[in-house]
Amino acid sequence: MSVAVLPHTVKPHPITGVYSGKLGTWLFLASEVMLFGALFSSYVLLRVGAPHEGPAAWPTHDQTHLSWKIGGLNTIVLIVSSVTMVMAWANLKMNKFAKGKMYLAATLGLAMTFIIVKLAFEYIPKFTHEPPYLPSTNNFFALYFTMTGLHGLHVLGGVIVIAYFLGPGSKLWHRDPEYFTNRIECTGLYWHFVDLVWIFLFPVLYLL
Amino acid sequence: MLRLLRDLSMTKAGSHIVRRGWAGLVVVVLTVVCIMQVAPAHGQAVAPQVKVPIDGEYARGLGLPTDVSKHGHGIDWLIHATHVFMAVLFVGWGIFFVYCLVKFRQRPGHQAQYDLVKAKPSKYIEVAVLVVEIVLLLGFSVPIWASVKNDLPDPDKAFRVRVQAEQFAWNFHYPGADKQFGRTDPKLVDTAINPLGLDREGDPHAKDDVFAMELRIPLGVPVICEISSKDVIHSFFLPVMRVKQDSIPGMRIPVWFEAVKEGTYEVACAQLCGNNHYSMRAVMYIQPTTDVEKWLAEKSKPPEEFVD
Amino acid sequence: MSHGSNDHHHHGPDHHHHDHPELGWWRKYVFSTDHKVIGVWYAVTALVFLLLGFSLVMTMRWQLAYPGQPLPVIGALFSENVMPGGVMLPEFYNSLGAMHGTIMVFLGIVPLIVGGFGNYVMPLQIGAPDMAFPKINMASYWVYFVGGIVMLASFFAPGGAANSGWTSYTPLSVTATAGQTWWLIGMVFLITSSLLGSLNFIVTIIQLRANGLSFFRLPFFVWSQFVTAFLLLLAFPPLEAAAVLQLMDRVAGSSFFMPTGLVVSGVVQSYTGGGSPLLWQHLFWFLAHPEVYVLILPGMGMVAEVITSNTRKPLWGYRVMVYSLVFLGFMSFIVWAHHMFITGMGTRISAFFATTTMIISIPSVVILTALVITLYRSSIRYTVPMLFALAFLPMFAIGGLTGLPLGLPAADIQLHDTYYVIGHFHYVVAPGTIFAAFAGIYHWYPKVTGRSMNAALGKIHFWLSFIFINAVFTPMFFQGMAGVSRRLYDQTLYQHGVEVQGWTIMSSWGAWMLGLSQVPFILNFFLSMRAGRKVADNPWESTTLEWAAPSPPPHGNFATVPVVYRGPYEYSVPGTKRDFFPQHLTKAEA
Amino acid sequence: MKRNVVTTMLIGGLALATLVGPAWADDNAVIKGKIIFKGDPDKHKREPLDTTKDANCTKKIGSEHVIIDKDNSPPTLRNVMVSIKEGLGDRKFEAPKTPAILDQTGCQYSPHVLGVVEGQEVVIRNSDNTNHNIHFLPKINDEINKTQPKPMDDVVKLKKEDPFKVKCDVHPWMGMYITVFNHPFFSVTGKDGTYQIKGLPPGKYVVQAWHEKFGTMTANVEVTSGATKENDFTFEPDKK
Repeated sequence: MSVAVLPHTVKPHPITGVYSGKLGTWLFLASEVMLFGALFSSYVLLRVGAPHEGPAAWPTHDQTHLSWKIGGLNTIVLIVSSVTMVMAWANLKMNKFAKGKMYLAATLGLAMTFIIVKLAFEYIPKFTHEPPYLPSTNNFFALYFTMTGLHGLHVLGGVIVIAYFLGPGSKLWHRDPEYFTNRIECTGLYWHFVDLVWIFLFPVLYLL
Repeated sequence: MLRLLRDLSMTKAGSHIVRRGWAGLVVVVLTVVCIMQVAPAHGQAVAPQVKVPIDGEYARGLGLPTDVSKHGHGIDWLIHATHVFMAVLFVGWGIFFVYCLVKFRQRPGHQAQYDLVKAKPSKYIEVAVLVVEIVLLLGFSVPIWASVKNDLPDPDKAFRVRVQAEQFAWNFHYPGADKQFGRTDPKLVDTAINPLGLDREGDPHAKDDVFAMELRIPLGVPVICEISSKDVIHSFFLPVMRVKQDSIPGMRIPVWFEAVKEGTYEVACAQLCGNNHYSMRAVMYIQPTTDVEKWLAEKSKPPEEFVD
Repeated sequence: MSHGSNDHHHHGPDHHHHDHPELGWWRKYVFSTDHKVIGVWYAVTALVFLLLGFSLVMTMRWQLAYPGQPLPVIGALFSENVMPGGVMLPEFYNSLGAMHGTIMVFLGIVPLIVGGFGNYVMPLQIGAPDMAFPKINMASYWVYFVGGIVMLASFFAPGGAANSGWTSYTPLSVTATAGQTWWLIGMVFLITSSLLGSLNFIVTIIQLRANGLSFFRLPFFVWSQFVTAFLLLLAFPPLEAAAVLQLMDRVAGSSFFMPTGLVVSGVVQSYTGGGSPLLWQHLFWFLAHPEVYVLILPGMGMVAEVITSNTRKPLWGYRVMVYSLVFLGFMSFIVWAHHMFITGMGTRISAFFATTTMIISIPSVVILTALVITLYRSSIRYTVPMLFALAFLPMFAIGGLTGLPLGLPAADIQLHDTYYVIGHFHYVVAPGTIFAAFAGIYHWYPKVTGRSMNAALGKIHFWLSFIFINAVFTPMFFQGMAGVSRRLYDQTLYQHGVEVQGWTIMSSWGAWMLGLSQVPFILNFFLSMRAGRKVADNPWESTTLEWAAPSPPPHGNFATVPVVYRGPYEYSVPGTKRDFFPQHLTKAEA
Repeated sequence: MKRNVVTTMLIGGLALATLVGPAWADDNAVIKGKIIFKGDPDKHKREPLDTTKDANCTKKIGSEHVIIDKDNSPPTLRNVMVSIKEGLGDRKFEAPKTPAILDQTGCQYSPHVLGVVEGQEVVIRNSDNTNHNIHFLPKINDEINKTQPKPMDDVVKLKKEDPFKVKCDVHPWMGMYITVFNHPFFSVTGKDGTYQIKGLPPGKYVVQAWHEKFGTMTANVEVTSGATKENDFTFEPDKK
């Protein structure tokens, strides 16, 4: 019996103009928007409703113990990583596999840097501080750890994906370059989203 | 066995019964009626419980309990009107439905028609439904809601009670003669003698405040209940007063009503609040103002020493 | 996840070039990527969960009917900690209540009508060889399965399963026993599963429709799945966020939902405070109201399929119905706060949400009317699926209509959180959606197995279910009217509870009888696999594409990729020999 | 590491106890005395409790957190838990076979202060024809939050712990305290305000008196074999 090949997995659909993977990624990002959207609206609601004095009061800038410098550094790191991600995809599109891989590796490196900076200069000092700053300290820290933590997990997910495409995943290039390129494009979409979330998180948590 | 059943369903009688949609409906109605006849007979088969005798009827007409409030009739009217409207829709719709079931059943010489009917009426019906709903909403629901929830009476003229919910009891806090509620503090809470955490030493207003586990309200005087909670979300429900308000920790939400009939009624918790949610019941006494004041005066005296 | 969506491309096509018979048993049945196998897995698992959820409630009904009296026979099977001497304890009652809701909604109905029917029927109806992402499809099932296991395991957590109701209102749920943590973790799994599933559905419907199958030639069922998928995709993430926040409150001691100065059973709580209990309700109902439509829309879809096929007549007002469907889906995002009228809402906000609620009732009315008008001048074939589909109409009508007084804030004051609410939404999902699901099972069983289910057993099953399901839920309206609050372990503590206890008893007996009424179905379901009458590919003489595939369809579904020439419901077309005109046949072939 | 030391000590102690057991055979010394209240009793009046929430609670009951018996001279204090705090070394005592009973009758706990031995069975009894809820609020033991919808018994065993509160969530006024010891040498004062700790091995002891509102007092007492030592405690809560 003959089995039909699943259409539009590599080549875009004639009408919709996208291949399935891209559409799927966009839909996934839509749901992600709802996820972080809910968290941001919770942030607004809790901040507006916070009591004016007492331990539960919303901390002032110097009480938040967040340095905009470290946050800013991480912001730059992520933005650059987005650029390298695009470069990786563009090079693959132009059939420059080695160069594409190089940029991909750069993205991976930057993503790692982000995580390391986050842990070494922000999380760990807060936990070890006397008294420690924990989610139970007040709702600002609770939100800070929840939102950045969730974002951190997304970064980690990206790291795993990119690492996979640098390693075993890259075999696909030799079988079907367009495929591989598409998959890098989807990863890119996801990566830009993670970047974007941080660009919202940074001002909300560090500056406002 | 299965084949036997299959043949059974092919028999004339079998197929006759199962083909007729309406036959089934009759069966349903009859059965439901029968069970209804049987059921109430066991109505009182329950665990023994001593209770203060409660006034009022609870299963009349559509089933709404007695209404002893000034605003309640509006709510009752709305509920009844809505149900009449629903009944009209359902019956009218049902007649057409059953008519189709019978008239257009598959039978020799009967053919479905491909071209669809121009059913203008359906559009009119849908518009009508929307109109009626909007009328019910804007014409009746919203005004009632506004008067019940927003237009609070003048606190000085009203009888004020603070209702503090806790797992699993209603604590009623009366301001006493000075009409001022004393300060309360979670740290002062003593589950046995001071559930409210009243600061009797620190705050002069607290001196004459009354704590009780029953709700006593005057007849014909607007009553303001300020609903709050110690721990989780409860819901302050006076079935006969057509009053329901969630009690939410960290908030103090006022509701008001006016009793028009003396008697002894129930306070219920309508929101799941933990293991013994069901036992979170209090008694409400509606009495002439003088009696309530006498009771309050009695309660606000320093308690007699208890000797065993 | 994007990893996942890419991952598919990795193996996608070459995997499909494989010769399928080579696949080992595990890859073929357990870790199969075939949408049909996955669909069956989904359906069977969901049916088991439905049965379980129903048994939970049958146990509870004894305590409700005969409070404080030992449950005969079965009571002895439970541990002394939860049912000493066969008498159910309130804490166990609450666990059962919470888990009944959770299991029925998240583990039973949605997986059955979306995961099961959606997975199996939808790709066939659009003439696709499979889902767009077969691996994600498999993943979504197994994630759902794990979620289900976690939920079940929670019964053995210290203090029993979650007992704060399926709505898990804070702060109660935050201060509740360990079971609640399990519940939250289980929910995260279930949410992830439905996200994977829903985006897969949307992509499949957009990308993989057969040639000529334009959007307005899609069967109504596919449309319902399409809208449902969007609801799941966009409504579930906020609940996921909420679940994460509640986990933080429970595990990390944060105070998202904990206001300042809580005193629980005389103990001042250690929470910093400053949180908002209502935040949870907003996040929860923002999901849970669309969820209500997730529960009903696919049901409507299935009913539409069955009705058209058994009235031998095109669907009346197909386009209008589709528009209503989309409108419903959209509106369902802005009505959530009508679950919260009693939380102390001002006139303006309540009026706004009441208005949106009134507006959302119209499309439902439109769809119902259209379905009924389809019967007019038709030729009704009283097959078993048709009986269930027809029963769906009045039952859903009752469910919908009784929503009206609840949507009017003033009337809601009296009816909110009473049995009236229970009656209302159970009429929507139990004799509504579940009857639709039964219709679907009887309708598509021949496609899945190549054999038809026994009609006689089916009709017995239908009549008994129909009678007793009404006996269960009608009394609840009267109880609610009398002011009996929901979730009461023993309503006879209240005078108004005693007065309507008779109704409770009737409802309980109805529930147990309803349980018995499922025996013929279960027998029929399993016996027919072997003994059922062998049937042709298109036993109901229907027009939609799934009937063009062989029964049961092979991996890859269609021998030759079908091309579509006309709308989905071309029945009794004048000038054709037969009274149905399949979508994939040319005039010549017909 | 630390734990190991402790365990070895325990085991050693145990061995010792069994070895020299016979030498301790005459455990018959007694410590007894009064718990005297000095101050103004009227400052600590008992209040009648409002039990109207549950019509099944017909018994008239009063608050129990401070009960002073003025008729005794000097006035004595009820519900004081007197126990041996130190001086028993590593000696192990097995739990009594007879269970300790925590009764709920007339919507009131009896006793109001209960001492049990680690591992001893504690019977929680509902003697009222109404719904009670047992809510243990301990620090070391597991929290118990169980309902007794009708007359029935529950049995629990507890680990060593300082006094913790037990309350009923259905009848908020109901409260009592449980202390769990690893030895049987304790006594709770009653109407006469006296306590008596019998069957003590001879030795030097630190005796502790605990009251839920007035806190703890300790005294050093030495008893010789078979002797009876008097030792009174005087609580002066109002003296600042």
